[in-house]
Amino acid sequence: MAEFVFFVLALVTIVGALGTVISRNAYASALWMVAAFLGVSGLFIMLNAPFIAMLQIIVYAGAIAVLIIFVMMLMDRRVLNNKERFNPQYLWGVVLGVGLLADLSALAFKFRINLSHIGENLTLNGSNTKMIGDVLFKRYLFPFEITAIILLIALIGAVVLTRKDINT
Amino acid sequence: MNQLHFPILSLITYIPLVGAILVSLMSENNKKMIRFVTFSVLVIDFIVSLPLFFYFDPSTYHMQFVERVPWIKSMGFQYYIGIDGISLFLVLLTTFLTPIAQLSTWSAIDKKVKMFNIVILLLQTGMLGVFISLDIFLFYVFWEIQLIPMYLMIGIWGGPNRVFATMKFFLYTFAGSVLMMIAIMALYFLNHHFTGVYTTDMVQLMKTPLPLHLQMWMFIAFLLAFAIKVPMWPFHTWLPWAHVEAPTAGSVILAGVLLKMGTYGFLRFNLPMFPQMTHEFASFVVALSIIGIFYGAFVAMVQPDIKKLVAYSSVSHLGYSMLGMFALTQTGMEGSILQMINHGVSTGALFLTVGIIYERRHTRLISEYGGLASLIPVFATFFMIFTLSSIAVPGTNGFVGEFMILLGAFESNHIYGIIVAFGGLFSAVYMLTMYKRVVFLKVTKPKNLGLKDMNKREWAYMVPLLIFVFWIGIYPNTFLSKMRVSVEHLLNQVNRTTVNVNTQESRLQPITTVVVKKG
Amino acid sequence: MIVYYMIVAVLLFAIGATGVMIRRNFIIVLMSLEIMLNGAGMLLIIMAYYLGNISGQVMFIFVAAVAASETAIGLAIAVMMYKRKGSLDINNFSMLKK
Amino acid sequence: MSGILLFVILAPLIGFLINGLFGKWTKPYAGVIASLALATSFILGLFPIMSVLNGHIVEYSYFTWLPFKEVTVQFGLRVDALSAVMLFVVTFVSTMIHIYSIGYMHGDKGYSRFFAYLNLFVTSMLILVLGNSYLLMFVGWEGVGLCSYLLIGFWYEKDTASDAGEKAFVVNRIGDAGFTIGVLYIIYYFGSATYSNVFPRVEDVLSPAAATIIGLALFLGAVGKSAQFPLYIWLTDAMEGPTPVSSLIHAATMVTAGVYMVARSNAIFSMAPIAQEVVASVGAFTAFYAATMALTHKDIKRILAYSTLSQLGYMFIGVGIGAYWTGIFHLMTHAFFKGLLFLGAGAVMHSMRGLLSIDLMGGLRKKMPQTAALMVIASLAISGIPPFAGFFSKDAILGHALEFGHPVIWVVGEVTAFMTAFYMFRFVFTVFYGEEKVPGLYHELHTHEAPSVMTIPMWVLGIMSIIGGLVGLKIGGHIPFEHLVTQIAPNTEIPNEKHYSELILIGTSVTMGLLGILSAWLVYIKKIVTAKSIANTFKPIYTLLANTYYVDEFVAYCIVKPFWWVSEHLLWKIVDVKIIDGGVDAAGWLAGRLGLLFRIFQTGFINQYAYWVTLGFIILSGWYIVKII
Repeated sequence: MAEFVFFVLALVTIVGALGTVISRNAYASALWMVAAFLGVSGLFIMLNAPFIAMLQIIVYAGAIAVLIIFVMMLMDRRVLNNKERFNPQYLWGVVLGVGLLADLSALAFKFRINLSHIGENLTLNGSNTKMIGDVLFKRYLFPFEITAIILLIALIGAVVLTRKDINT
Repeated sequence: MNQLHFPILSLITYIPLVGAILVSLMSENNKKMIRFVTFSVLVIDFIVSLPLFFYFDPSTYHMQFVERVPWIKSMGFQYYIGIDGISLFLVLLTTFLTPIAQLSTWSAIDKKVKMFNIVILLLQTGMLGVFISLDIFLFYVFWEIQLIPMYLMIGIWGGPNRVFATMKFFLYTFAGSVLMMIAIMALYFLNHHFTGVYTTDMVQLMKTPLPLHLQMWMFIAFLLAFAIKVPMWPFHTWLPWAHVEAPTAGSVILAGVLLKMGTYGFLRFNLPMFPQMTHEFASFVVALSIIGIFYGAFVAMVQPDIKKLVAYSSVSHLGYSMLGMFALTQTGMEGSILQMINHGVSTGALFLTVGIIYERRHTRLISEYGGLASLIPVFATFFMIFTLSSIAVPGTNGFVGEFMILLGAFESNHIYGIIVAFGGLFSAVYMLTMYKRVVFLKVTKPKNLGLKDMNKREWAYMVPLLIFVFWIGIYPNTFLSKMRVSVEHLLNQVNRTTVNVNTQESRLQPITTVVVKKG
Repeated sequence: MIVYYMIVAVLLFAIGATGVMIRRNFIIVLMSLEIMLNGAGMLLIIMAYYLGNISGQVMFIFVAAVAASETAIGLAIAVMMYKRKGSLDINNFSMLKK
Repeated sequence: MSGILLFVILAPLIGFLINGLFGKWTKPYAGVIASLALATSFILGLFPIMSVLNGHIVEYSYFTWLPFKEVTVQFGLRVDALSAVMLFVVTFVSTMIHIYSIGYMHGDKGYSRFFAYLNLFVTSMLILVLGNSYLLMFVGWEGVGLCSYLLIGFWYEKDTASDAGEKAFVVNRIGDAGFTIGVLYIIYYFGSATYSNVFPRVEDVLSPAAATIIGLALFLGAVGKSAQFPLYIWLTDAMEGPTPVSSLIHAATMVTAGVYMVARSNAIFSMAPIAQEVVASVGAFTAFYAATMALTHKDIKRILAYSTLSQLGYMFIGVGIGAYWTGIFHLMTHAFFKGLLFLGAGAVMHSMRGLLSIDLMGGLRKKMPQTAALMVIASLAISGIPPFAGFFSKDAILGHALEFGHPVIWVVGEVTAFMTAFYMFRFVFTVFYGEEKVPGLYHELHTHEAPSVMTIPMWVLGIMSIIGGLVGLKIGGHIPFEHLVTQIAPNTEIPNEKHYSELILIGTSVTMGLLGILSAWLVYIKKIVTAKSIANTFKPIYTLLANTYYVDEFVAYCIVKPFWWVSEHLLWKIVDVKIIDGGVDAAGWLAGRLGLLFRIFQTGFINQYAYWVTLGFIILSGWYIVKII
């Protein structure tokens, strides 16, 4: 049974990813992206990471996808879906993509780790979120602060970039 | 050991720096005050440097007036400065020449005067730093510091195509110093590799024997770095450009002191640290310097521009100095050091004389002049004396230096002596031909008629040089006695036979004893 | 079993990369960039599960934060491109060319 | 005594400083100051000469000049037989010439400068002669060369004069290079340069081969300074300088420095027969060669210059064959009569307002009786007519040449003696006897006898050139200054037995002299066969001699010009500018070119940058997979 569920979810994510890349219409590709993110969150659940799955849905599928679609709404439809889809030598792009895929999958196959304690200590007295909270605010407090600053900077950057009076 | 128990060397080096700060605070428009303050700072610096000469103890070869302060402890860098017989006179030459060069610019430079004086003061600090630092890292730092003011001096106050000249000068010397940086780092790590301790103290590095193949590469690196600075024969093409475009003061300091850093570098790095290599490369360097002597003389003969002529003549003079040094004999070495001082005095003076007529006529072409003897006789006599000193006529300083080098070279190999004995002939040819075309003959150019003779200020900076020309010529003992023991020690270092250390087998095997023949 | 998961993550990454390389529209490029980032994040979680170490998941949070801020900046640039040139085609923006 | 000796040198030096530094103020009596300085030096000089005459050598060292490790060179003065003679000659003749030049240079713009240089010259000549080591001799050697450069180019407006000055200095420098090599060898072998510890140890230190090398090197220096065959070209041009200069420097003192040096290092030369042979034969050849050129020359001073060359040749014969004292003796007598000849020529020029060519002059004896008489005395002396000085010294040289087995040199010497007599009296007859060639020239130039300040020193020199010879007269079988002779060259014995009787020697040289005078008399006074006819009978030889074998042109075009061309076009323009400088600039150009190459990657299309990034990644991970895992 798990095999089958995994297969379905994997199929959903891959097709979603392909869809975002290939679809002619920008809105369609946005929706395909959301599908892909949902597929991935499903996979996360299978990997005993329910909190992260939820996070995935909220952050990726929710915030980012909505943000993108929101910005697309601002723009004129013709500009978004103009007919030229691919760059001039896009074939080179595909070849490099496939090459990258081959490389990484070779890495994946050759990869050896000891699977002795698989799936262990992912939960603290039963709850994955508690465990994450505990580790996050104990060992990784400093990176956490840094991430806060990164987000702040991104915020300011976005505001500054889109100010009206930049003399082009 | 520091006889005076007083950081005199640091004082001498940093007085000009303080002066520079002082001048920078003054306002740009009262030029006269700026010039006077700078001049007095430089003169004070000279006076402060005189005790070096009087308290110098000529009986020991150890470094004197030493100051040692750990700088970056972990890396082993120290602020370690001191002088011995070899660097004593180069320091004095610097403090003696710079005020004279500055005095000569009172009427020559009048745009951006404040900047110019600051540049001269910084240059002085840089130059002094090079001669006194005994820590190779500190040496390299000062070596770079003194490059920038010179670059500015030629670049800003220079002649028509000064940008090209100063760019060439800077990049050429900089390439050399990059080579030196690599060699210094190699030395630093190899020293650690053999003695297990990180140190950049020159005196210490002189003692560590290195395997031959490493010695060879480092010797070549230092050789190239200093050969560019000296300049030895194939690396000299930046010198005529730099001199032609540099202002008078720049030329004087460039010829008087900067070129000596190259030869000084040989005496501090190449000879003591890589003895076997020095012996192997001796004949190669001597060949190069002999070519330099004759090549410099031949090309100088046909130069239309006085400054270029004098520039090529310094290639020839320093060829003598290098010949004396690599003859590896006591007299040759002493002659080479004396020749450095002589070259500083006589070529510096020649550039000042050219500066005087350049200020009046704004041209350096020999064809423009003629018959100055009847117009400005006093100038002609000064010019004559300095020409004679650079031709090495007995009684002037040139002769003593050259004869010692000849004697040294002759002692090490008869053929060197015989070939170089004819060198003096060609130096006479180019100097006298130039002198004849500038000073003798009839006055053909109408513009020359209005020339005024030398004013008081020009007398002021010519007479000290004159005194030195005759002092070294007639009684050189004051100089030679001071440097004798240090040169003997240097020769012992060069001739010391270190047992060859091959490092193929165990790495940290202790170093076999170093046999140092007592001087 | 782990290999299949990793294959999925790698596939996601490769498809995202290809999308970045071949698509002309800047927004699509941004989206494929997100796909790539997500693929990388997924690998973290896979390893967390198979190595039995929670840090992977904690790392995913940071990756997500970075992804979000990166998209924000990307979109701001997209808005600027749209305002300046009225087109989102990245080939029009080659001012840095020789 | 040491103070007096030092002051002999310091007096002219002080004269030089006074005239040199305060020239403007001491202008009117610069001449007097200079002559006074010289007179004091001459008088003071007599004391050491006296002490040498009664037997002991005077030597003092004052301070260490060059304290090298191998050799410490002291500044010391030494008066022994040889330098006593030289001291006497130098001081006496230069005093006379100083007095003479007060009159001659009167009214010249550089009056004090002239006397300053003259005093400096005498100082360096004295250092050369009195110095107690080869190095001090070298100092004097170059100092003298420098002063001759200054004095030849005295009238620096004339470019021929400055060229001549420079030529003199450079050619002397060639000689000095040889001299330096000799001195270096001496220091190398003996570990010191002072005479007192070089000459005694010559036998045991030097091998004949080493002695020959040193001898030849020193002789190269002598050739440069005393203008022997290859390096004589500067002497004829040196006539550009004022006449007192020519008479002092280029007749009496400087040019004889070479002879002095060879005589001084007699110990070394006697060890090297080959070197002696070279010296003697070069001397003989120069004597003959110069005499031929003197036969045809028109300019007074040039004739005298060539005659100096040939007389120097004689001295080198004397020194070369080993009879050193004969060379020195001829040097002394030559200083007197050649100095007189030049002063006479100067007087003639002075009154003829600088006219030089002898064709324009004739019958001057009416206008300038004293000068004429003096010139006749000097010419008789130089031609070797018995009562005069020239006869004794020249006869001594030729006699010893025959004694020491150099018949060829003796023959050449005799022929040159004939030619000397001929060209001297050709000069005397054409200038002073016969009628005025250009009527009214004298009146128009109002030529008059030279002022007394010039004629007195000439008379003194005249007397000396008469009695000067008596020194060499054999009274009672031996020469008065016997010990002087033995001290000069201790190890050369004077051959008592004579292979050839006295008579033949004296006879041949005297007849040669008389024959020369007779033939000159016939050609120029009696005009039985005019000079013109002789000239065009041997047309080619005449033209060859007239322009001095085209040597000057040869040197100018075949040595100097190509030398300049090579260093200009080859060394400077090509090697320096193109190759070395070009190489450096090429490095700069190469960097530029490389920069252009890398610009191709900046296409501006963002996706291509993505391509490169991915490609890089693939290669890296590929390498990682293959290599590591």
